[in-house]
Amino acid sequence: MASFSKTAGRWFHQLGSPKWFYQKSVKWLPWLWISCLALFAFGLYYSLWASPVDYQQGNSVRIMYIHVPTAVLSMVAYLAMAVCAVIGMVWKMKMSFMAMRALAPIGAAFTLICLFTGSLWGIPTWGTWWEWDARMTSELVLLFLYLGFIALHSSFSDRTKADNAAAILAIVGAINIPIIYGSVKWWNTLHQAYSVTKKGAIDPQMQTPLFIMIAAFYVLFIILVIIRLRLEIMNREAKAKWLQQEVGLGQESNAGANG
Amino acid sequence: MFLTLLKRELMLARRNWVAVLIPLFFFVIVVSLFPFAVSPEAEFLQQIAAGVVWVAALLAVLLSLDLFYRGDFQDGSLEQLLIMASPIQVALSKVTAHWLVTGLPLVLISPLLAGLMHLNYAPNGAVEMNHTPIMMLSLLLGTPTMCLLGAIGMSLSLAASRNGMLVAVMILPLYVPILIFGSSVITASLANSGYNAQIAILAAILLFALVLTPYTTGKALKVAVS
Amino acid sequence: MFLTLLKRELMLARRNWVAVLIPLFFFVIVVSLFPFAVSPEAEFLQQIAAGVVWVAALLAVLLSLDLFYRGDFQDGSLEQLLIMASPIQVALSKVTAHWLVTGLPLVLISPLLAGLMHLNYAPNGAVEMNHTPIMMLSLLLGTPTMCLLGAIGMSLSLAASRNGMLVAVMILPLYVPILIFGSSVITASLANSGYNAQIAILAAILLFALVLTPYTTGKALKVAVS
Amino acid sequence: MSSKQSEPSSYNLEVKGLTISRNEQPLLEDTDLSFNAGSITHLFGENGAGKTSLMRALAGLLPLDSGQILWNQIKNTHPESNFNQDLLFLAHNLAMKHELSIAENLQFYSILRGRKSSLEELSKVAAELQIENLLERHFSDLSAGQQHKVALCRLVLETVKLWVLDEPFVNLDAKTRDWLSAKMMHFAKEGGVVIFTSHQAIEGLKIHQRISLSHSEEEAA
Amino acid sequence: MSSKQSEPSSYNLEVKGLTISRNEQPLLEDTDLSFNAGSITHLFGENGAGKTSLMRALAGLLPLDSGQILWNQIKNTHPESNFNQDLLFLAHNLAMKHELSIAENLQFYSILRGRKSSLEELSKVAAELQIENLLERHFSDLSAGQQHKVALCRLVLETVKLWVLDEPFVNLDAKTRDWLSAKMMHFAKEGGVVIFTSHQAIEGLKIHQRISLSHSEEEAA
Ligand code: HEM
Ligand SMILES: Nc1ncnc2c1ncn2[C@@H]1O[C@H](COP(=O)(O)OP(=O)(O)OP(=O)(O)O)[C@@H](O)[C@H]1O
Ligand SMILES: Nc1ncnc2c1ncn2[C@@H]1O[C@H](COP(=O)(O)OP(=O)(O)OP(=O)(O)O)[C@@H](O)[C@H]1O
Ligand SMILES: [Mg+2]
Ligand SMILES: [Mg+2]
Repeated sequence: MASFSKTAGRWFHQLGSPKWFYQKSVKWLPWLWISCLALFAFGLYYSLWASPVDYQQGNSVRIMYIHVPTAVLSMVAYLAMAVCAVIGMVWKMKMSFMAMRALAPIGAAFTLICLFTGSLWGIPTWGTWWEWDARMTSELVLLFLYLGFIALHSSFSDRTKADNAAAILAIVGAINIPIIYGSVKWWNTLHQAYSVTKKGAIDPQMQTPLFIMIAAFYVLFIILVIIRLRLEIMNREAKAKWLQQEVGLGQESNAGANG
Repeated sequence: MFLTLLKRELMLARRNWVAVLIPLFFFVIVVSLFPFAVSPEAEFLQQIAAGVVWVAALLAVLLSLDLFYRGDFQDGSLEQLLIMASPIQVALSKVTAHWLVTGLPLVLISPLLAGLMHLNYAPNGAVEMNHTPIMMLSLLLGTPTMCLLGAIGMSLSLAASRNGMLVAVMILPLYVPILIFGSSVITASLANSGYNAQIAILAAILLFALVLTPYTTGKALKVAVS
Repeated sequence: MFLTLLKRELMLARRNWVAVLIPLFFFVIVVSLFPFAVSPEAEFLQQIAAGVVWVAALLAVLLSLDLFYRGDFQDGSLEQLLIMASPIQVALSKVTAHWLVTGLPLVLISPLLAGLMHLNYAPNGAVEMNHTPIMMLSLLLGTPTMCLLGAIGMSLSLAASRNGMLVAVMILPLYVPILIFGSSVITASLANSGYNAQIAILAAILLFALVLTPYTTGKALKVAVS
Repeated sequence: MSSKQSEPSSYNLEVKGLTISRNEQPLLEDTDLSFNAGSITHLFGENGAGKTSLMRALAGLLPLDSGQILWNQIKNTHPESNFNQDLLFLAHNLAMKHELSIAENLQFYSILRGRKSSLEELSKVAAELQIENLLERHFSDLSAGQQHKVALCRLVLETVKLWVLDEPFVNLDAKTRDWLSAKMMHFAKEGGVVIFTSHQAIEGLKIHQRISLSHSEEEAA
Repeated sequence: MSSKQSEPSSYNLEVKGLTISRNEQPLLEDTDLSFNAGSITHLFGENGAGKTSLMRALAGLLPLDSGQILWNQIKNTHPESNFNQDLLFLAHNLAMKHELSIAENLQFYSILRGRKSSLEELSKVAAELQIENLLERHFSDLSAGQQHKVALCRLVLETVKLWVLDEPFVNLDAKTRDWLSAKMMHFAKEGGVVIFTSHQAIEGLKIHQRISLSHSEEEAA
C-alpha cells in the first residue's frame, strides 16, 4: 500500500470499504443507466436498420451485434474475477472477494449468451449448431470454468473459506485460459478437415455499430456488476449497523432521486 | 521429511491396495469397451486409440484422487501433517504417492491397451511401426501433470463437499491442453509426422505445473483445514 | 416409509441448485473431452458417440455412489436409518434416489450430448436419421441397473471393513455387459440394423437386478453397521 | 446384574439371557436386565467394557449371540413391538450430514418419525440450546459442543418412548448438561425409559438404576 | 485476559494482539496471552466460545486476522522458532487411520518427529493404558475410549515442549483421567507448556492459569 501514490492509495482504501461503495454506487447508477440506454438505442438503430445486410449471410449477420460483445465480455469478466481474487488474497480485502463472487454469474451469463447466439448463428451459416471450432470450443471451456467456480463457492457455508478456495480456483483458471486457448487453437488448425466459411475483413459499416454495441454491453456489464455487488454487500453485512441504517435512509434518497 | 511423508502415503495406499486397483481396472475396462461399443475393426480402432487411452487415463486419475485426500481430511490426519510439515511438503508427498500408485501403473499397463486397440496395426504388406513407446512416453509426461492439477482441485473441494463430481467439474476443463497435446503425440506418430513439438509442450506444461502447483495445493490444503 | 426415506435421500443429494447440476456438468464435460482427444470431425464423433456417452454415464453413476453410501455410513446416519426402517426399504430408497438424482438427469440431458457428438450426422445428401430417442431408451434401461449393482458393490464394501473395496472391484466387471449391450443398441441403430434383441436383454438384466439386489443390499448394509 | 423393579408399568424393555461378543470375545454372557417406564439407567464401566456394544445390541444393530430383547413383552425385531418407532438411539457418531444445515438435518429425522417438525418448534429448541442463530449453518461449521447440541435437539423434536444415549454429556458446557439432565428427568417422569452411559458424574440427575459392566465379568451395582 | 507470570523461563508461548474470527465474526479481539514453561493452562468457556478456534490459531491452522504468536520470542511461522517440532496438538478428531493398526498409527507419528519409537516403548505406554493387547487391532475396531487412549499414547512417545490438548478428558474412564492428569503435571514439572480445554472439572490436576473465553467478549479469570 505504501507504494501507491496518495490518491490511488485512498481510492484503493475506499473501494475496499463496503460502506463507502454501497453509499457511492447509488449515485453512479443513474448515470450509468442513462449512458447504457443511450448507447443501446444508438447501437441497435445503427446495427439493425442502418447497417448493410451481409451479401452471404443475409440478416442473420445481425446476431453478430450481440454475439461479439458478449464474447468479449465473457473473457473480460473472468480476467476481472482473477484480478479480484489476487487482490483479495494478497491484501485480505473482503470487498474484493465480494466483487469476485458478484462477477461469476454475470460472466457465466455472458458466456452462455455468446454460446447461444453463436449456435443460433451457426444454423444458417454452417448448417449445424455446433462445430468444434477453436473459438467456440474455448468459449465452452470458459463456461465450464465459470460453472466450476460457482459450484465450488456455493458448496461452502463458511464465507471466508469459500472466498479463499474459490479465489485459488479463479487464479489457477486464469493462468490456464491462455494455455487452453492456445492448445485448442493449435488442435483446431491441426484438424482443418471440415468447412467453415472463413471470414474476410469486416466491413467498416459493420464495424462502427459493432463498436457501439460493445461499448453499450460494457456499460451494461458494469451496471450488473454493481447491482450484484450491492446485493452481495447486503447479504454479507446484514448485521452491520451502517447497513441497517442505510436501508432506511437509502429508500428515502431513492424516493428523492426518482421523484 | 518428504521421504517420511511419502513412505506414509505409500503404506496407506498398500493397505488399500484394492482401492488403488480400481482406477487401473477402470482404465482397462473403459478402453476395452470401445472395441465392443464402436467397432472391432483394427483400422478404425487404431485411429481412436490415442484419444481413448488418454481420456481413460485421465478419468482413472480423477477417480483415484479421493483415496489420497479425503480420508486424511476427514479423520484429522491432514491437519496433523500440516502442523508437522510444511504444506508444500505435504502436497508434494501426496502428489508423488498418487502418481506412483496410479499414474505410473497406468503407463506400465498401457502397452496392453495399445494391443487391444490395435495401435500398431499396419495395412497388409506395410512395415509394422511400433507406436507403443511413444504412447507410453506421452502418458509418462502427461499423468504427473494430471496428478498435480487434480491435487489442487481435490484440496479445494475437500472442505466444501463430499461430492466426487465437484472436483471433476472444477478440474476437467484444465485438463484440456494436456489431453490435446498428449493424444496428438500419438496421432502424429501414427501419421508418421513429427511429434517432438508436442512432446516438448507436454514436458513444458509438466515443468510449469511442477513449479507452480505444489505451492497452490499447499495453500488450498491450508484453506481446507482452517 | 419408503417415500419418507426417498424424500430424505432426495433432499440430501439435492440441497441447492448447484448440487443438482453438478452431475449434469460432469456428464457434459466428460463427453466433450473426447472430441479433444480423438478428433472433432462429425463422422468420427458419430461413431464413437455411443461408447462415449455410455462410459460417461457409467462414470457419473460410479462417482456418485460414494455420496449415497459411504457418507451415510461414516457419519452414523446409516445406522439411524436402519433403526428406523427395514433394510430393504433403506436399500430401495437409496437406489431410487440415486437413480433419480444421477441416472435420470443423464438420460434427459443426453440429447444435448447427441448434438455435441453429432450423433445424427448424415453425410451430405443422405436422409438424416434421428438416433437420439434410441440412445435415451438405452440409457433409461441401463442406468437403473448400474445403480442397483453399484449399491450392492458399495454396501458389500462397507460391510467387509478390511479390504472392502475388493467387492467394488468385483462389481465393476458386472458393468461390462450393460455397457456392451447399451452402447451396441446405439451402434446398431447407427448401422440401421435391428436393436430389439439388445433392448430386450437390457430390460431383462434390469428386471433381474431389480428383483435380486435390494434384498442383498439390505443384508449387506445391516452387516456393515454391526 | 440388574436391580429388578417389579411395579407394573406401561413401557418396559427386558433383556433375557443376553450374550454378545466382539472379536469373538464375549462381553456379556447370559445376562438378564430390565428397564422400566419412568426409570433412568446409568451404564458404567471402564473403557472397552462393552457399554456401547450393549446399547447397539439393544438398538438391534449388533447381532446377539443368544438371548432376546423384549419391548413390552414382544421381541424387538417383531414389527408389532413397534420398537423401531419407539426408540431413539444417540451414538458417539452424531449421524448428521456435514454438508447440510442444522435445520435440514433435524428435519430429516423428524420426517422419518412421520411428522415434520415446523420451523417454530425447531427454533424453540434451538433457542433453549443457544444455537438459534446457527440453524442455516452447515453442520461441519459448528464447534464440537454445538454439533452435540444439534443431536440433542432430536430428543425434543421426536416423540418416542425409549432413549438410549451413548455418552450424551460429552463436550457439553455446564448449562447444557443441566438442560439435558432436566430433559431426561422430565422424560422419565412422563413414563419414558432412559438408558445412558457417562464417565463423568452428573450433578442433579436422579438415577434409578446403575448397571456396571466390566471386562469379561459383570456385576450388579 | 491472561494472568501474566513474569518469571523468566526457558520456553514461552506469547500471543500479542491476537484477533481471530469465524464466519466473519470475531471470536477474540486484540488479545494478549502468555503461556510459560512449567505451567498448565485451562481454557474454558461455553460451547462455541472459541476455545478450539484459539487452539487451532495457536497451532497455525486457523489464519489470524491480526496479531502474532511468538514461540521463544520468535514468530511461530518462522522456521527458526522450531515451533512445529515443539508442538503436539491433539484435536477432537483423533487423526488416526482406521485401516491401520494402533502400532502403525503411533509409529507413523513418532517417525514424523524424527525418531521411530521401538515396540517396547509402545507396549510400555500401551500397558499403562491397558491397551497392550490391542496393538495389532485396527483402529476402527476399538471402543471410543480406547481410541482416545491411543491418541494419548502420543503424549508419551513424542518428545515435544508444548501440548495443546482439545478436550483430552472426554470419553475416558476415571483411571485414565488420573493417568492423564499425572502425565500433564509431570510434563509441566519438566518445563513443558500445557494448554488444554475441558468442560468437566478434573480432580487432582493442578492448574496454574485459567483463561475464560466467552461469546464476543472475553474476560480474564
Ligand atoms: C471466444 C469467443 C468468441 C469470439 C471472440 C467470437 C467472435 C466472433 C466474431 C468477431 C465473429 C464475426 C466474424 C466475422 O464475421 O468475421 C464471429 C462469428 C461467428 N461466431 Fe463467434 N465468437 C466466439 C464464440 C463463438 C461461439 C461459442 C459460437 C458458437 C456456439 C460462435 C459462433 C459464431 C458463428 C456461427 C459466427 C459466424 C461465422 C461466420 O461468419 O462464418 N462464436 N464470432
Ligand atoms: N469449521 C468451522 N467453520 C466455521 N465456523 C466454525 C467452525 N468451527 C467452529 N466454528 C464457529 O466458531 C465459533 C467458535 O467455535 P469453537 O470450535 O472455537 O468453539 P469451542 O469453544 O471449541 O466450543 P466447544 O466447547 O463446543 O468445543 C462457533 O460459533 C462456531 O460456530
Ligand atoms: N467396531 C468394533 N469392531 C470390533 N470390536 C470392537 C468394535 N468396537 C468395539 N470393539 C471392542 O469391543 C469391546 C467393547 O467395546 P465398547 O465400544 O462396547 O466399549 P465401551 O464400554 O463403550 O467403551 P468406551 O467407554 O470406551 O466407549 C472393546 O474391547 C472393543 O475393543
Ligand atoms: Mg462407548
Ligand atoms: Mg471445541
